[in-house]
Amino acid sequence: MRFGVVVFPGSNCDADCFHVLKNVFGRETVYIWHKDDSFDVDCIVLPGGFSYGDYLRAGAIARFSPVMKKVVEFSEAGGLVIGICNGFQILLEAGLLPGAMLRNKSINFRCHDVYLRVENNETPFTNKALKGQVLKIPIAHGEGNYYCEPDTLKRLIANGQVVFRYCNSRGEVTEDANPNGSLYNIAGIINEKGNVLGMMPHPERCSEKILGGEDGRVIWESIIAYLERGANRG
Amino acid sequence: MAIARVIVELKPGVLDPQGEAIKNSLHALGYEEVKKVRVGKFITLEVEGNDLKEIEERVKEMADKLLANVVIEKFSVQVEG
Amino acid sequence: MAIARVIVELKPGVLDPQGEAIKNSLHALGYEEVKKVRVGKFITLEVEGNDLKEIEERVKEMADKLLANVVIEKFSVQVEG
Amino acid sequence: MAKWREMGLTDEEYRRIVEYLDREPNEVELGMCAVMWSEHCSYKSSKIHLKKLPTKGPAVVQGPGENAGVVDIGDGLGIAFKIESHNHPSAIEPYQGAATGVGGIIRDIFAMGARPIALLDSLRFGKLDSPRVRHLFTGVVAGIAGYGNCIGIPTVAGDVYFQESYAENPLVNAMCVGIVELSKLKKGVASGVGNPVLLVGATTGRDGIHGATFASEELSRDGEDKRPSVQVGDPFMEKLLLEACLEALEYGHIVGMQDLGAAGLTSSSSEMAARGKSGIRLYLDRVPLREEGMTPYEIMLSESQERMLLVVEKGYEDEIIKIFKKWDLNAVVVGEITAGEEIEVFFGGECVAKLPYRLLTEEAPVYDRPYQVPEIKNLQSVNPAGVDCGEALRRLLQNPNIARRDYVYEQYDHQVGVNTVVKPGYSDAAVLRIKGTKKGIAVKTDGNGRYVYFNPREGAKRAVLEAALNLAVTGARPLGLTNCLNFGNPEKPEIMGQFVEVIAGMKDACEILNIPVTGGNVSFYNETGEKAIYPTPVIGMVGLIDDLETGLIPMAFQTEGDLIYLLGEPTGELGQSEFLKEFFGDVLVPVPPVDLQEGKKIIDLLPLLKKQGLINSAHDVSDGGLAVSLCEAAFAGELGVNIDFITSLLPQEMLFSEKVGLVIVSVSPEKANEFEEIVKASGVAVTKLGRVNGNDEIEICLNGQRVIKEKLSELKALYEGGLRWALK
Ligand SMILES: Nc1ncnc2c1ncn2[C@@H]1O[C@H](COP(=O)(O)OP(=O)(O)O)[C@@H](O)[C@H]1O
Ligand SMILES: [Mg+2]
Repeated sequence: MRFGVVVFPGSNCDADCFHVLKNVFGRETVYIWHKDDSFDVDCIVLPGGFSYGDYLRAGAIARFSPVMKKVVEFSEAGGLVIGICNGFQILLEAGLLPGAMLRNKSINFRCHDVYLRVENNETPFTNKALKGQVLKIPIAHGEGNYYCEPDTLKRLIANGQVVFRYCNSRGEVTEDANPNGSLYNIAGIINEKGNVLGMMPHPERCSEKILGGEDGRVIWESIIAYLERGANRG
Repeated sequence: MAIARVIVELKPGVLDPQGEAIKNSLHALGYEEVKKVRVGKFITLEVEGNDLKEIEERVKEMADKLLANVVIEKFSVQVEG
Repeated sequence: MAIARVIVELKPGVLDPQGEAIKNSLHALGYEEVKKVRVGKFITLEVEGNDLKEIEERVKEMADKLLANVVIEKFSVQVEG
Repeated sequence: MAKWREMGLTDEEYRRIVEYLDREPNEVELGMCAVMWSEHCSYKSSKIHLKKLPTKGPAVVQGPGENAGVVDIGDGLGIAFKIESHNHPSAIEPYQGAATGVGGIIRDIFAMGARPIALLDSLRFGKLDSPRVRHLFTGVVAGIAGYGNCIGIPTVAGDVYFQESYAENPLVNAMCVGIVELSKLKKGVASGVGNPVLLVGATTGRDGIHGATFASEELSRDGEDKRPSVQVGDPFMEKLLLEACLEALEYGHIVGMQDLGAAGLTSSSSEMAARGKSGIRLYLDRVPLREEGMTPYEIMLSESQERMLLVVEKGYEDEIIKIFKKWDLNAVVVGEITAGEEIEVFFGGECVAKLPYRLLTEEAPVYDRPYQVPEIKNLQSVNPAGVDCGEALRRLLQNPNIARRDYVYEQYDHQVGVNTVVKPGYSDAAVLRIKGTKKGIAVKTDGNGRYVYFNPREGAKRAVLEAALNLAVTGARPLGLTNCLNFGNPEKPEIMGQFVEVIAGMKDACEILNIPVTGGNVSFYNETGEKAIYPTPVIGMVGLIDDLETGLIPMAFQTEGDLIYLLGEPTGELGQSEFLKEFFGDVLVPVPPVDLQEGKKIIDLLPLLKKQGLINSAHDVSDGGLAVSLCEAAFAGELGVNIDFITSLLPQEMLFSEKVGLVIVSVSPEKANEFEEIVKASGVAVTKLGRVNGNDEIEICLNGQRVIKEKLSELKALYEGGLRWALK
């Protein structure tokens, strides 16, 4: 089982994801340079950060990196792709996931813990979680205000594509618990096929006890369990 | 050399948090008459070439591909020699 | 009700990292003809009132105080009824 | 006006240049001299005083004089750290001023070969009731966030004060901390005749020309056209630059590296030349420019951001350039090392400047400016007995100088890098783990200018002791400090007097606490009109926790029933406390003495107590006094307190004096005896204050009399709302 962490110019959580997969979970992990047009991995991580400074719109320029063509092919072949924060934004810009990100409702960048409710635990990324489980995971973003057309939202809900929603510590999805104004308190969605996940919160930041929380582990553990079951390789 | 100006705006109906924030600040400064604020981008390109028609086509392509995200934004292009 | 449009642009000579990044990306997409990109803001205000002259004055004030950062930016205002 | 005066040189300084050269300098040369002889670059008013500070210690690997100081943390690793001011630019354009300040200090750290792992920011503004101050404050915070978040270095700690004296002249000091394998430490030296000199990173524009001289003048409101054009930060570019420089260092064959900060190419080339005792020849035609028609004068003085100068072993330049190209960056050989001692500048085939590096560096003037030690006179007394303690506590908790600072640090990505073990707001200092070891480092900035203004010497001691205690309460042992000395115009004897006294106080504190100074920065001319800011030495400190598993002390109360103790002797002076200001205004009453000896004992004691498992939490007493500190530890642990002890002080003095050097700790009841014995044996005064409760209640009784009884949740709401309300 091999993980690949894509490095775009301006990625800054690449090393963090790499560290967690390699040193915390002991999995073979490689960096994939944005100019690379081939790789041999089982799961791709599009990490957080500010690819190309996020200078036009978050993720807008990165989606044209040579590597993204291959990421699209990989995902079409069923390979697992997880985009975290900026990685999520890139997936949206690339059209691998529906919708777009707006500025946070508060305008400000926000970095703090949030609670997520697992809405769908039948995905490669959440199979180790319980449905309705509440996870405490930090966010750090200025543009995480998820938006899509009403029809798209309906479809997302109907298909179980909404994987995580912002909630309070008791698991209630409320307006107060929504840190950025996201539609339907959406914190993470998956594609129709179920192999591409985008989420704003950072599971790699809470996968070790010393950092004050381990709720992020369940996502990595789910991916590992899924891949261990010998599911298809992209 | 031609100058192309691209205006990128949020589609009507898409929430504009930045516009809201500006409106509130304007109210706080006493400009109560401002009822709505929308913030878009104004992108100026210097483009080589003489055929303004063709340039406009190309810039529209650029806007469609990169400069605007058509899920949430619309754009207009204007070119002058 | 009047519509005021404010264009805010960086003063010439002020570094525009956004513009640079967009230019490089356009080149990578094959739009080599683009020689320079500058990114500004396009702000649309809905303002109550009928006296366009006065509205223009007020909006200029707003731009000067809040909408533009006059240390590095310049602005222009256009009002229509 | 004579050309040199326009550039900020005095007639006497100009005369010395002519004498040294034995000819008149041309315009380019004069510009180079003027920036290098500016206060900002030459430290001409501060140099002789800075020499008095202790700079040596067992952990010091690199003291002052390099791009950053370095301390040894064992395992072959070092921590590089430095603080710098960006006050003037931030006063004019808060967002970009603060952003470029952050960018500048980051470059200093990776110039040493260190990977930046944390940022800190020390901020001073006027009072938030002024719209302009709110604009400055929110802009500065957004600028720091904008730069730090984008480049991906967590901003983990800092401090903020709002005092009238900073209304026109805010202070924005940024500190960066990096980690380096000591065997790979780099210095900013130029040597090896024939070695190529590379300029890498951003293109050179007209921005910031004469920024250094600008920083060496008072802010005047009509100085519009004299202002250097504002620099815009490009954190994306700097991220690439950072990665490319570290990759190039890893590849090897780099002789020296230095960032281009104030005075741009002029200072980086001459400082590198001076350190390596070499000459440098520069060909300006090769410098990648952003604007057309730039003159050699402009190119030599440009302060465009996100650039570095590298000296590379001859023959390896192509490989190094390849690395920068990989990161889509410019990298150009702009010159070479020569045998002489001169900086020679060529443009269009002509030599446009030729100056010995000595003239630009060690020959820069040094002044022993006249100074007058400020006298503390007209001390008054106040009678606080009439102030209701509950009311005082409620007001203090929401005072913007005390209230929770989450408005600030929630805008900062403080977790990127996955090292932040103690996040901002969770303790006095931030703690970062050192991956691959059991160790952690604690970092914090401190410096309350209000105390320094009323008593510069004691105020400086206070700043050092407070920073040290803020580290110690996390279990850390302080290793070294960097300082940013923000003052008014040094040509005024009373300002110079403040400076001299502050140095004396810092020296005392560093010596007694045994914490060496590894570097720093001086920012003079923080004045508008006739009004100088409070003299503000900001102390940035780094400490080590040997084993995070066993050595990390939390700030929060941990368990219901734990006993609460106070370490250190409370003395009750209300001088310059927030309480005094809140209820009596700007009156001069005695400030609490700074007991460095006792402070030292407490700093040594805390890690020891933790290792023996005798304390469960620790938090020092600072702004707002004992009552506020108790609340902070209670809020953090969501546990209440019942306090009841005997004191001869008035309740208001006991609870609201801001004497530095007091620490509250919580102790499991069964460990109380052992704890008390060890503390008493160490000679530290200790008072049992009360115990932690599980109710929603803050209750304080003194001498059997109840003086405060409040709901914890209500007080917490005030503490959490205070700063945001003040911004509304
Ligand atoms: N400007 C800032 N940036 C980041 N963190 C800050 C800033 N100001 C304060 N903090 C954090 O808020 C907490 C309280 O700070 P402060 O009141 O200065 O503590 P202390 O009184 O112990 O010196 C600390 O964790 C500190 O690092
Ligand atoms: Mg403290």
